[in-house]
Amino acid sequence: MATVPMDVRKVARCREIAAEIADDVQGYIDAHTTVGVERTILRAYGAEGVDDQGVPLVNLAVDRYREAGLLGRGIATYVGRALLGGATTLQDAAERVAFSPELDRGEGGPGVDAVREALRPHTEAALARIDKARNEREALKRRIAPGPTPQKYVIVATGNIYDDAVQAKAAAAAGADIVAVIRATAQSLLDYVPHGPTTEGYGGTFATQDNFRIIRRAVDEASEECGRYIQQTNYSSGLCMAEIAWMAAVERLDMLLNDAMYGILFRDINMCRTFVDQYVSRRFVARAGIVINTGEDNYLTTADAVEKAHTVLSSQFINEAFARRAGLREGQMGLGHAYEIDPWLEDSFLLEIAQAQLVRQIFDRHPIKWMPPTKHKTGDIFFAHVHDAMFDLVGVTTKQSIELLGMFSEAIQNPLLMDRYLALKATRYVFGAARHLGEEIQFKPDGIVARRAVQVLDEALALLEEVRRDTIWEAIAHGAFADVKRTRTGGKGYAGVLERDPDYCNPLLAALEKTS
Amino acid sequence: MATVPMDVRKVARCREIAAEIADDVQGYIDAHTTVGVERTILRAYGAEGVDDQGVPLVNLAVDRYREAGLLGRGIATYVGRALLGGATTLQDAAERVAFSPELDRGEGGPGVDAVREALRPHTEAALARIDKARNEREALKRRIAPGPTPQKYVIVATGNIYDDAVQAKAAAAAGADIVAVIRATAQSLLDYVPHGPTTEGYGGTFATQDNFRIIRRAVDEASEECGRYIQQTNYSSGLCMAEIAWMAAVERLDMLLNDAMYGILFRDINMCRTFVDQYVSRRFVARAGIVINTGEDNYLTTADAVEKAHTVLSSQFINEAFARRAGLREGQMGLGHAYEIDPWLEDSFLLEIAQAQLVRQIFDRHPIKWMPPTKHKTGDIFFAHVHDAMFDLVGVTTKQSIELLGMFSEAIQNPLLMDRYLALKATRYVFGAARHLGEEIQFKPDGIVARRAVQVLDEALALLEEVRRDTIWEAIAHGAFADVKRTRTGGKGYAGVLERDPDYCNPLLAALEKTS
Amino acid sequence: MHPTSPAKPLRAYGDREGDGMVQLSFVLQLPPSARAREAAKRFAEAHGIEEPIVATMEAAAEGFAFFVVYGHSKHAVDAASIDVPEVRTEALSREDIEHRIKTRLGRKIVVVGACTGSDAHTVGIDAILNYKGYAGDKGLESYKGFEAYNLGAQVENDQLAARARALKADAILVSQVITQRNCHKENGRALVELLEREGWRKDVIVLFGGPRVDHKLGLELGFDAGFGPGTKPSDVASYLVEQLCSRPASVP
Amino acid sequence: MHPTSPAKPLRAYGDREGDGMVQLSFVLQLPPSARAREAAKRFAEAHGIEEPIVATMEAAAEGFAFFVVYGHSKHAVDAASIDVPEVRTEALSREDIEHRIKTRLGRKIVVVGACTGSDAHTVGIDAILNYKGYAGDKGLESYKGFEAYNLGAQVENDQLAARARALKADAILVSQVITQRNCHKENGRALVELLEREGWRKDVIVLFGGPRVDHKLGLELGFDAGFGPGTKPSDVASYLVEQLCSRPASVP
Ligand code: B12
Ligand code: B12
Ligand SMILES: Cc1ncc(COP(=O)(O)O)c(C=O)c1O
Ligand SMILES: Cc1ncc(COP(=O)(O)O)c(C=O)c1O
Repeated sequence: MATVPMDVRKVARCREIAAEIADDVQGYIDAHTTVGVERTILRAYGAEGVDDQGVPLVNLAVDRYREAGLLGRGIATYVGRALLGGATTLQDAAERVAFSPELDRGEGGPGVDAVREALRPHTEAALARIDKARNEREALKRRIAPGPTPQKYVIVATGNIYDDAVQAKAAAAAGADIVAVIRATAQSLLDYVPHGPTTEGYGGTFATQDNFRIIRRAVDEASEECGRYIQQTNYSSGLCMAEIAWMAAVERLDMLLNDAMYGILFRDINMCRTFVDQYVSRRFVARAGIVINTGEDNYLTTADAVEKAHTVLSSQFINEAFARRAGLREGQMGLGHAYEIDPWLEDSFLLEIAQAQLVRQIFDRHPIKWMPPTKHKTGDIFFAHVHDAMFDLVGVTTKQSIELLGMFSEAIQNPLLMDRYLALKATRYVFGAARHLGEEIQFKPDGIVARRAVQVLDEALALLEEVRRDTIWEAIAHGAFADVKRTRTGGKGYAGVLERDPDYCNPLLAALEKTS
Repeated sequence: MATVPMDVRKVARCREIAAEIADDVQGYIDAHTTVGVERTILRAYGAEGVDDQGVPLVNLAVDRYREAGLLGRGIATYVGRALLGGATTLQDAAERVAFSPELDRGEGGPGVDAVREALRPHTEAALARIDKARNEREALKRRIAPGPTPQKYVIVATGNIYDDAVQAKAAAAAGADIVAVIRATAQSLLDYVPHGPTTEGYGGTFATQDNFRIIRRAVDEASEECGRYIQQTNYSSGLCMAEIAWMAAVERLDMLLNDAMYGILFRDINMCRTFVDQYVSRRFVARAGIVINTGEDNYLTTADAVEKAHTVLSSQFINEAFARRAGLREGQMGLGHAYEIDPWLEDSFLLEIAQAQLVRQIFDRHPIKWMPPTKHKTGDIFFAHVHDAMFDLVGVTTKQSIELLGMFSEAIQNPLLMDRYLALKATRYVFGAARHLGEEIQFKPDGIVARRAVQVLDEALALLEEVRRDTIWEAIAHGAFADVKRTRTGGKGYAGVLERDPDYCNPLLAALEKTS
Repeated sequence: MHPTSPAKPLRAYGDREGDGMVQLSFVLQLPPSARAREAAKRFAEAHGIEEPIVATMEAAAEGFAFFVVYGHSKHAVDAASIDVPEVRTEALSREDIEHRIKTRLGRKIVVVGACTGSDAHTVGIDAILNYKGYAGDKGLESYKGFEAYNLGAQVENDQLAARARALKADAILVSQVITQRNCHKENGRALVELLEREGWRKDVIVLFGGPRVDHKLGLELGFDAGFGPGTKPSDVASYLVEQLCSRPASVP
Repeated sequence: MHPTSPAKPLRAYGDREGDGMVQLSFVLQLPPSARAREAAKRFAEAHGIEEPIVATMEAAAEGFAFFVVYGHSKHAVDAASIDVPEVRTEALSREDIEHRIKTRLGRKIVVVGACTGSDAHTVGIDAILNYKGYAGDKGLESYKGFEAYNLGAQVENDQLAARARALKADAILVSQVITQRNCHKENGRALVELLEREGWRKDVIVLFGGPRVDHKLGLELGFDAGFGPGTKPSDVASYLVEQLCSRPASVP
């Protein structure tokens, strides 16, 4: 087996430190909520609909109470009180919260216990809805087995959900195991989730609940036709990461791009906001049995992949620690990393192998997500295709779990039908032709690969120690990850973060927290 | 180091058997000559020119004596006698041989010793001409060092020598180390060498002495411009293999495709003819310091590359034995093999590595020639490019010496400028990115790669034993190589084979034979 | 051929129906520069490619730039109206083939094949004729109902014709792999003309095959059929059976 | 521009001058068949590609065939007559740049840059502005003569304009990487219009950059210059110095 030296004590040490880093943040998370979290709870209880401007009911309700300075007690408080106050259904209660002439200032009337009691059947129904989707997935996967690992993950992104459905099926027919619909460029900064099936979007197609359903249907058909369970994924990221997580849970998505820090670093979303949102999103993800894909691959697009390789590893430990605190099992943690070293660097292939294998060994029970070269891609599609093939070879040799296929048109446009077909074909070749290469070879004990693996782990440990010393809030402010600096109160969406009142009420979240 | 198990006793045994196989043939060779050999001798003495039909003087002279049944004494006999009979120069003598009103029946007049004596200065001049070119090459290579191995070999083939020169320089600028001008489809069956610079040819450009010179000049310029010695190669193959070898020797080509059996198997040239011709061609090659490239790669285009891998290895032992008998040093023996396994076969990449590494280890002092996939190429140029990249990776990992770059347009046409550029670029990437991969890895002692290597050597040994038992004449008749069957007296050019007279005279060949 | 299907002009399909996306790559004899990039753009536009993106411009050699261009082709083809001759062969099983030859022809079908001219590529004709066959499908030699003669490569047309005549061949199979400057077409046409000159063209089925061959080309050159890449021996066997064994064998 | 060079129409160069060889690949919404192959051929011909060879036809998905076609393009471009604006920057050394700013301008050049709209790609603008720079060439921040403000990504045009005005910027640097449906052009043009509306367009140098940008596009959209792939910070510095420090600094 092609293993690299790995000092298990150092790994354990990294985990301990990451745990301390996450615990520090967890204290903050447990004392706060956000507009996104509260909207998610409303949605999960079944509230739906938009007003004539297209503003979702959940936004109207939550914004109303936030503006009134009342959201610290949790939107559930007001929904429960509306139910107790005579609302016939949960939807009715939500509408009263949003539109009732009088604001419920929460003074007098039923207390927290009564509210919880009133919500109990709805809380159970909300959980049941998630569980139903999960059970369906599991049953389907028992009937139609997924393809072997590395699983081939491709992206569709026409902007039009109906075209996306065509492309998704085409991709499955050409050999894809996982289909992602890329989101429109602007979506992650929207503080609401668009509604309905959408047919326009720059750089991708909006993530909406209807769109999830449309792709789910197409991909289920493809599973039947191909005799291989095809997985669907999307992004639980941005200002609505928790809402999208819930939508994905009930629409039976299989995976989600979901990272504890991506929004902070790459979308300039406020840290406090992101930390709280990621936690709640992951509570839903955990319950739904969805596999997350973290975004450490992105670090290597802004920072150098050789110099900053260890930042990926440190961040994976932190993402793991956060995920654990949200109840995710290791089998759900698709930690991300990438093949982003300058291809013209001598022995770059060896360095890539070292990192890929190290990550594989450290996170041996995790469905690792392996990302292709992007940054060094140019418009030379022929060269790019070869570059991707070498990436494929590392993927199969080091036994990555989920492999996002490189696209030779990466530097030009979202992939065309032809690009995906050719990527799938080339990958099928490399995976087959080198199927057992990983079992066949060993690395020289003190060679380039081995030394590199040792170095990256050492550096990751050192960085984790620094981050713990400074706290992650400060570390991010100093540019510890991705060469990007963000401040604690800067960035988008900070206004949507609220301290929880002492009588904060969120029975659904509490139920999810009990699960783990 | 990525080595495969190799039983040195078996290898030694293979060499012994191959020696016996070659010795058997060498007996035949030493007792025969051919029209091609005799023309070569005339050329080497400096005879040149064509008649008004374009028929070379050397053909006129040799054919005249062959038709008269007098060639068994060697054309040198008549040239020497013409000199002694008053010819003022060697050219004059050759012209007399070709055109003198009276045929010299060799009766009476000066005997063999006198002839040899008369030819001595010419023999020395012929050798000096070859040595001069060799010395020039060596001086040039000392001044301008060649690139590192695997050396990147590309083909140009416009049909027009002047365009070829442009392409050759372009290829060098794009990173090529070795440039081959592919010959026109029909040339190897021509029983004469065309004359002058040529501008028309199907599938390639004729190999003529002027064409050699034109490319040499272009490639020398490229060497200066690129600061890297660029090597030139062509084919010493077909009915004129010996003549071309001589032309290449004096025009300072660096390499030649030259195989003991290719013409038999792939051009249906008579065996007797080929065996004699290859020997003499290699005597010139040996003296000239040219590196030959043998053609075992071709076997895998007609036979299956998995089932018949061992035939390549057996044939390499035989080619080596023949080459040794012609005075070639191991450093001149570029034994050929190829990446021709069906890419869709599981673990095909492992089988390719096994064979490549085995050949590399067995022929460890030989400049092994590594040929790209061709047979399984289709018109999908994108896939083909990836297929070639995997081949490149095996090349650099197993440290092949000379690597002919795969072309993604292989199934379509002779390579275009763009195809070569892209091949060179991709290869540069793979060679650099995996520069030290071979030093880094080891193969599992009893794994797929190791077992395959053992199997191929075992099968090669068994085949060699069979060939020895049957003699190579019979073995070829049964289809031992390339799944092609040829009979001893069948095929083209048999009429050009002659038994040597007891007083056969060939002082130049004798001098070449003394060298080793 | 499909008279009912409406004429629907097809554009290239990149990501959405009708977007016309195509990829064009080429070399121009210009060093890379802003001017060369513009030249590449205009070159693409001349082909009817709209909004071309010059994805890359690289120095492929001194004085030569290599380009990859993407853009929206404005062209469309009306696929429904295209009438392409296709070899109409019902794929028969080995048993069917043997059975029909036996019962309807009552003797072996004699075929003579070669790769002609200076072309030395035997793999294709071997795949059709020799026992081993192609992709698991055994060659004509493997059928009891066929008598197959494979003359190999580099066979001149007159030799092939003479041999076929001597053997009273039912069919002549010509393979052409080298296609440089259309030499395959010339070689193919020359054989048909030779047979015509010799006056027995219509007494024999003549098949043309190779990687750049299709049925249409075969017909154009005067053959009875053309076979391209991926042809299986059983396709050829089925075709010949259909042509030669259409009626039950006339009782001798 | 090169009035002396004769107009020589350039064809694509495959293997020989004038052969016109190009490679075209595309997908048609047709399953592979003889008809589809013919459709691909005609599609290629519609582009002016003669003697097209359909090198491959593969099922890229149900009902979709992928094609690679080679052929001889009949089109030519007259490269000599193409007049492309190029940024005329004499590449200055770091010393020269610093020296000229000091001696001729006598104060720092203030630049404000951002990646605008919903575009979150900072790498390009960072490469130009930040200390680290690009491919070993340090960014404007590293010069004593520059005062560089990098507002990062997802910056709205009005924010950028306001900030630049507040800082009395000499130059505004706009990066646009997302180009889907030409949103980069819209975003770029909108900024220029905003500056015009605000009445200070001519008081500031406005530069446009990104992977799909060239000088020509920059000018078209109303910028002073456009910079494309591979731009180095020193190119931008040289350009700005040339624009702002053409005369010795007026003594205050
Ligand atoms: C194998 C091969 C060789 C072998 C041939 C061995 C042999 N005994 O056949 C060797 C190494 C000897 C060789 C040599 C050369 N080759 Co070569 N060779 C190839 C290669 C790699 C594969 C061809 C092949 O075997 N295909 C597999 C068979 C099964 O496919 P096929 O022929 O298409 O046959 C199928 C169908 O077309 C059909 N079919 C074919 N014939 C017929 C006939 C009938 C009647 C029917 C019904 C069906 C049928 O059925 C078959 C099964 O499906 C191709 C590149 C490629 N990947 O295609 C180059 C290629 C054909 N060769 C080429 C060239 C130029 C040469 C040389 C001239 C190069 C040189 N100058 O040295 C030499 C000289 C040979 C000569 N004079 O012909 C060029 C031809 C360029 C062109 N388009 O004209 C190619 C395309 C490579 C290239 N890009 O340069 N070659
Ligand atoms: C890195 C990257 C990212 C990173 C960005 C990190 C960051 N903070 O910048 C991350 C991972 C976050 C990302 C996300 C996305 N990306 Co992105 N990304 C890339 C990638 C791989 C490289 C871009 C890059 O950094 N190039 C290197 C820099 C140095 O080059 P450059 O920008 O061209 O800059 C140079 C010159 O152009 C010039 N220059 C640039 N700006 C300026 C300005 C001035 C004034 C001057 C003088 C010069 C100048 O100088 C620079 C140095 O020479 C490209 C693909 C590729 N290989 O090009 C895709 C790509 C740009 N991304 C794309 C997309 C669609 C997205 C997403 C929208 C995908 C999604 N739906 O999730 C998201 C969302 C981001 C958003 N809203 O913008 C598409 C854009 C398609 C298109 N043509 O519109 C691309 C082409 C990939 C693809 N094929 O899909 N991406
Ligand atoms: C975790 C995560 N979220 C989101 C994205 C990108 O999408 P957006 O910026 O639209 O949220 C990525 C990009 O790879 C990612 O890794
Ligand atoms: C030794 C040798 N000679 C010649 C050739 C091909 O050229 P030709 O058939 O024109 O002699 C090859 C082909 O690879 C070869 O290996």
